[in-house]
Amino acid sequence: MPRTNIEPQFTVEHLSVLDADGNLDSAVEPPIPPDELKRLYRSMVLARRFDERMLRLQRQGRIGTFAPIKGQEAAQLGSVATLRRTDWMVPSFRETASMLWRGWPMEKMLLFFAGYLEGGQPTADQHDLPVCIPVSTQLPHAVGLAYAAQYRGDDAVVMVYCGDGATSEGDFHEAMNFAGVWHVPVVFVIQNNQWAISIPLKKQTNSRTIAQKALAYGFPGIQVDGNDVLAVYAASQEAVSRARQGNGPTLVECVTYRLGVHTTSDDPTKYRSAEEVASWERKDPLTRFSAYLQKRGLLEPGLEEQVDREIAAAVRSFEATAGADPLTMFDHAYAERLPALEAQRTAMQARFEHAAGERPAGAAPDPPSHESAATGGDDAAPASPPMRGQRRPWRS
Amino acid sequence: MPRTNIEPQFTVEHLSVLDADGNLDSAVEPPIPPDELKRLYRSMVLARRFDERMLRLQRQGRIGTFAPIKGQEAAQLGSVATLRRTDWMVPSFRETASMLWRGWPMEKMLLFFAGYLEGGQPTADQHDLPVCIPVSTQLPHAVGLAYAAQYRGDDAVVMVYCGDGATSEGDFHEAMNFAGVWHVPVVFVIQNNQWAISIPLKKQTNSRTIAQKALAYGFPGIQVDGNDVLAVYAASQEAVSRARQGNGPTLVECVTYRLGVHTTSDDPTKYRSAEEVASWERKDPLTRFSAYLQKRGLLEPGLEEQVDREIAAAVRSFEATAGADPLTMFDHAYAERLPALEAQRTAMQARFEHAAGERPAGAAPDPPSHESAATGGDDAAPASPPMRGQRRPWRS
Amino acid sequence: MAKLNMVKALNLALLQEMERDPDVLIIGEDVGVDGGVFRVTEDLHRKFGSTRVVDSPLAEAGIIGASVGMALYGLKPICEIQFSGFAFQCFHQIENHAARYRMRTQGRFGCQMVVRMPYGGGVRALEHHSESEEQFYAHIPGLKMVIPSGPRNARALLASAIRDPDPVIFFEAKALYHAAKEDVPDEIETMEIGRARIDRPGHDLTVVAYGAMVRVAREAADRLHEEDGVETEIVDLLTISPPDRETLAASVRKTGRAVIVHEAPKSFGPGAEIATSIMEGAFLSLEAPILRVTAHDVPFVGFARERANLPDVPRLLAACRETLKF
Amino acid sequence: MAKLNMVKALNLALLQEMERDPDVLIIGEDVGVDGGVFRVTEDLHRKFGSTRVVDSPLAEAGIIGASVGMALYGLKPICEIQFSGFAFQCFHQIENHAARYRMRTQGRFGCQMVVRMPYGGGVRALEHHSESEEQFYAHIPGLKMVIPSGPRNARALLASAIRDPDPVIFFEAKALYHAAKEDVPDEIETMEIGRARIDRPGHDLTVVAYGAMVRVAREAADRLHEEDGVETEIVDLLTISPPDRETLAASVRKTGRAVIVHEAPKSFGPGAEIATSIMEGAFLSLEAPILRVTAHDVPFVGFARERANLPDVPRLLAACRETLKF
Ligand SMILES: Cc1ncc(C[n+]2csc(CCOP(=O)(O)OP(=O)(O)O)c2C)c(N)n1
Ligand SMILES: Cc1ncc(C[n+]2csc(CCOP(=O)(O)OP(=O)(O)O)c2C)c(N)n1
Ligand SMILES: [Mg+2]
Ligand SMILES: [Mg+2]
Repeated sequence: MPRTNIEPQFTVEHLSVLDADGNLDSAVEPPIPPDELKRLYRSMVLARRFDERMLRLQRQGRIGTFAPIKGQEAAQLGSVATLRRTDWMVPSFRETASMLWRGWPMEKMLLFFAGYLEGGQPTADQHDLPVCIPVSTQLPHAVGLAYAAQYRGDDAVVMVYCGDGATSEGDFHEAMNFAGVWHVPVVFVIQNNQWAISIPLKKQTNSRTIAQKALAYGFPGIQVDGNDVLAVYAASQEAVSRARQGNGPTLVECVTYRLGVHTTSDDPTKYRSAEEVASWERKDPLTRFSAYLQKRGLLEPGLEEQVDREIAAAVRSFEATAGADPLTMFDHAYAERLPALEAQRTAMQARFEHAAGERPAGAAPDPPSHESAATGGDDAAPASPPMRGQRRPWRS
Repeated sequence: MPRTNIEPQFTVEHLSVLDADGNLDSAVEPPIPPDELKRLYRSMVLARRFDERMLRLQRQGRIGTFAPIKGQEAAQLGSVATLRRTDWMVPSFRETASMLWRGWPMEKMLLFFAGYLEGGQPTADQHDLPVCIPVSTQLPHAVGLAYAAQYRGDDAVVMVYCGDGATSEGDFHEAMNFAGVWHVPVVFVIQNNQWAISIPLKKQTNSRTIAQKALAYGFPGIQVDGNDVLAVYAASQEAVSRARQGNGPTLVECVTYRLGVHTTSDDPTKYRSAEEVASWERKDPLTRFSAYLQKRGLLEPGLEEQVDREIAAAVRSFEATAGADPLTMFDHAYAERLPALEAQRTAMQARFEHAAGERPAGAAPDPPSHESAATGGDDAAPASPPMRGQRRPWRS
Repeated sequence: MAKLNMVKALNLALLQEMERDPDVLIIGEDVGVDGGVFRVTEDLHRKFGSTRVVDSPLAEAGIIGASVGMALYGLKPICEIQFSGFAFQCFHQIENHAARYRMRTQGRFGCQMVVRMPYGGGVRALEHHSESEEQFYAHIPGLKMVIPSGPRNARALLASAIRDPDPVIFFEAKALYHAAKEDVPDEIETMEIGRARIDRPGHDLTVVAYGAMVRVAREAADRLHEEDGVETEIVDLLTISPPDRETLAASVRKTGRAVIVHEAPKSFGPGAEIATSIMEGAFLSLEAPILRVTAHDVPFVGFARERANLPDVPRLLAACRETLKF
Repeated sequence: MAKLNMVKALNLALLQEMERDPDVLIIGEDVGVDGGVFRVTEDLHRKFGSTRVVDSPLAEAGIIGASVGMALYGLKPICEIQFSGFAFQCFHQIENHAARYRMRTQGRFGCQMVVRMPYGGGVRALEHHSESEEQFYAHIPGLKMVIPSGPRNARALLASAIRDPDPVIFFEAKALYHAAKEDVPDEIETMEIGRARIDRPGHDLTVVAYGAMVRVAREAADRLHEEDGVETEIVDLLTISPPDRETLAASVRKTGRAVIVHEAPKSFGPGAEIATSIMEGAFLSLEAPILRVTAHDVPFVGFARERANLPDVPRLLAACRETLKF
């Protein structure tokens, strides 16, 4: 048999549970307790409303650029909800919903997008990496975390997110391949939202699905309706338990859509049609899930108002945050402050003091973040010994 | 149907034509004219003998490190032979056989491995890139060449080589993905020789074949018996004509074996068994092909002696090459010699002249490549104006 | 002649060079329909179609690697890397290949290509969107490295970079994209790569700057003139590599004092080469140590602290005065 | 106490640190059964097994990226990049992440990891196998950069690097691997990162060197002593970043003259920072311009021309004499 097909053939599955009206295929309905269903829906609403609020804050100049998630709530929450607290969650830059689920406080996230490094600091017991901006670079970190968990004998699973565009980067490939070879407990959740800024999927890759990319690495890939929170949950749960049982990685492709702007600097009308957006608005994950919950009598009244109050409180506490103290920029470059940084810090401090001293008595000093002070020269140059040559002092 | 297989299923084919004894499956025998068959075999013998000769030259210190090809002659020649002269060939660092076929003179290749940049200079009409050492980095170049050919309306095809280990690099992935999206005329020939230095294929990737990696990019991949020159030829021909007809890229996985050292700095006994090597020696591509030619009455007597004479002549002409003139190092850093390089060149030249002048009269000057001269200081500093300050000259 | 900001001026250079030479093409993420995230390639897609203005997959090494291949074939790709902070993804293709192909093939092949990228601070950006990485390219033999300081020289230098037979890394200061407009002539203009400009002549002190820092230098020079009666000579480098050592040395041979200002961190930064080059070329004229006013030696500080990290007029002024007092 | 070459000395440091701390592990291409292409990890695989001495797939960004993840978890990976010429493949993981994670998370996470790589010339190697890229790492805040000059300090510095809570780039001069042997104590030895060594005291002239160039400096110093009666002080940097500015300045405050020697190309190279730092710290003591003896500003020249490109004793001697005559 000189020309033969290599067996077994490779297959990729597609999974969906809810149809667009919230009707259920009960054969694949994941067994989720009602309270968990309610919590999921609540989180979807919170994520949606918080996202909308952030957009307004950005438009008002109160925070900087960020990447809205509208439309991707099911993909994020259906997946992250299958993790334990002791598992690891590794986001890219568009996982507001997943981050909220994992316990990132909204104030912190606002701080982050307002340019404060404080907003990217996980708490000591939090097994989450912060927002990662260079596309795909977080994927090998997840593989390393999973390797380390296995190395230590911990039964933690790592879930890592990226987008459809991210699958084109070399780091995606290297991470997937390492995961396959090392057989580590990691779940790759790809939110295929059809666009990478202005690049549609068909210009991103010639493969029909993202899921089939897993075939190149010898582990399973599955495609799910990413606007169907139950399907995402079912596929993620399967992947997480596969990982936990020592059966290696999985790629979960969530087919979804970014309903809003790529980031607040983006104008999507330049590259896609209103009809396309409208067709996906009809598949809104919140609408579908709420229709399902409605049928099951699990919808809570007043949910929107509740979460809005929470959001309002977070925004208030964010806005009450003191200005950033520039001097702390020297604190975490290294575990210890190096002598050169100590010198640069001292010089900065002197500038502030000098600036404060120059002000007319009684005037309040600017907050350090608005310093416009001048003081003598720069830092780090060790003091020179007394002059040896002869030099003409300036304008002597 | 909530849980469905995505159709069509993905398949990967395996192709072989000759068995280990040179018997033929005539259903897939590519239609190669007898003269071409003879030329192929002659090239295989030449490549084998030249490789062996290089190994001896290296052991004698007459050339530096290189990567022998023994065992991979069929994979290289079966593929490269399907190109036209006007097509492009992009090697990695182990394509001696392909390079010889494309007309690289043996002297030049020896010069290259003796540390002379002159050995890496293709002629003006040669559509070949030189040896590329950083693994996989040549793959996107091939895609760019193919794009350019298409852009210009030329019907050239690009064939690019890499190894099994190379498939792990990010650049492999990015090149394959670009090729798929751009649908350019490029053929990726992967010589899966089972090892990347000491790393066996199963530690390199968890995928069963390299061929299936093409599924991730939406174009065909095929696996062939890489020690079967006719199978490699058949698969490559199919891929090259697909490319030429505008039907996009193909990945051809040649399953082969590196019978010798990784490079002349390597000791393969550290990581693989003599039995493994012996089992592959029984599949030697030359033996199989010569058995087939024997049956067809196409073996030429005295071939070894012929090619050995050619090789000997090339080695003589290599050894007659004049020493490297260091001053030429400034000539091709940029299209024009920048002022700073002109200054560095002048300083070097002054050092040589100074060194020559310092020798006792009558003594022959060292060749420039063995210079050990000293002359005043360094280069590039624009002349200072007359002293203004007062300074103590050294030891005044 | 039209009044253009830097975005429009760069766009004009691209348009005219593409009209002039069919081998020139553009490749990058979102350079097509979207016109680039900063709109520098706006409308070119409409004019030249998607084979000449190529929206690539999201992969920087692929962009540069494929462009190297195109250049080897004889095309003249202009690559856009969306932000300089993402160019380390393709740094190996730049260093291993774009910079070396001419040398490796002893002149048989060269990489006539431009790699454009926005760099620098001042736009309230997230991590990797405000850093200044010029030093990394300046140290690679085989490359040239250009940073314009205003619309007109940006346009002329970009045209020259596109025509340069060697690979040119072309940094565009984000803070200048929409800053001042300048008169930019309609007809094509080029400008020699490798030449610094005397942005303002003076005899008391030399300030070396480039990119967005030229504005800071100008403001400091104004204040030194007004408040201290000091005449500052501003050298606007324009080309980082190869640096115009003659102009630097000549200025300091005249003034005897120099301050260098850049957004990159100080240690092992571009200021070190500039300072050393000045010392080599004007040693006996130096009346004071050359000072560097730069970002601090710390990673990204967040834009809430950016002003305190990047050089500003007060800090530059203070350094100038310290130098003058020495 | 045993007489070891640098390969064996490094191997000893790895062995002892791995015995000491179960969180230390090794990852790289061919570091396992093969023991590394230079045999620095020889036998460790046998002692610690393949989960602690990890043969990775051929992918540098994967190696560094996965190691970052391991470090975030609390392990202490030691990565081997087979040659420094292949580290640009993972440069983004180093610059984007290893160097920044502590800052980004304000101390919550750090990357305690070492990235070892052989660098430099002198071994008749093909392209990408003999270059010197220290400058690229030295300019990245958040990293430390170490280059030992002999077996004993290599061993001690590697142990310190492994224990350092911050990421350390550790360059090993290939030319020194099998050069001189030294007495290396059996018990664990560490050495402070950030401190230069006075390799040889002198008062007429300072030569700053590191890695394989220290040998060149010593030979030149011997000849200056014998032939010119000049006493050269050799500063062996050992840590490139953060540089030991105090030791550099103190030496030149004494000698008044300095020559820097390194294998990296000159322009925007490490010598520029060293020179500038000396100028900042010893301006008024400087009797002559600081000279740099380096590779030329050209890409890889081929090993047939390597000797002419890299600094050697005659060239260093000439520069020293020029400085002394100034
Ligand atoms: C390495 C890198 N290159 C470019 C960018 C700029 N950029 C930010 S998001 C983005 C598109 C990402 O697309 P996708 O992966 O589909 O994620 P999505 O934005 O759709 O969530 C690009 C190009 C980046 N952040 N990192
Ligand atoms: C980017 C890069 N990393 C590492 C190396 C060192 N190296 C040279 S060849 C090789 C193994 C290559 O394996 P494979 O791709 O299977 O090709 P083969 O050597 O078997 O022909 C390695 C690791 C390199 N040349 N380039
Ligand atoms: Mg997307
Ligand atoms: Mg191989």
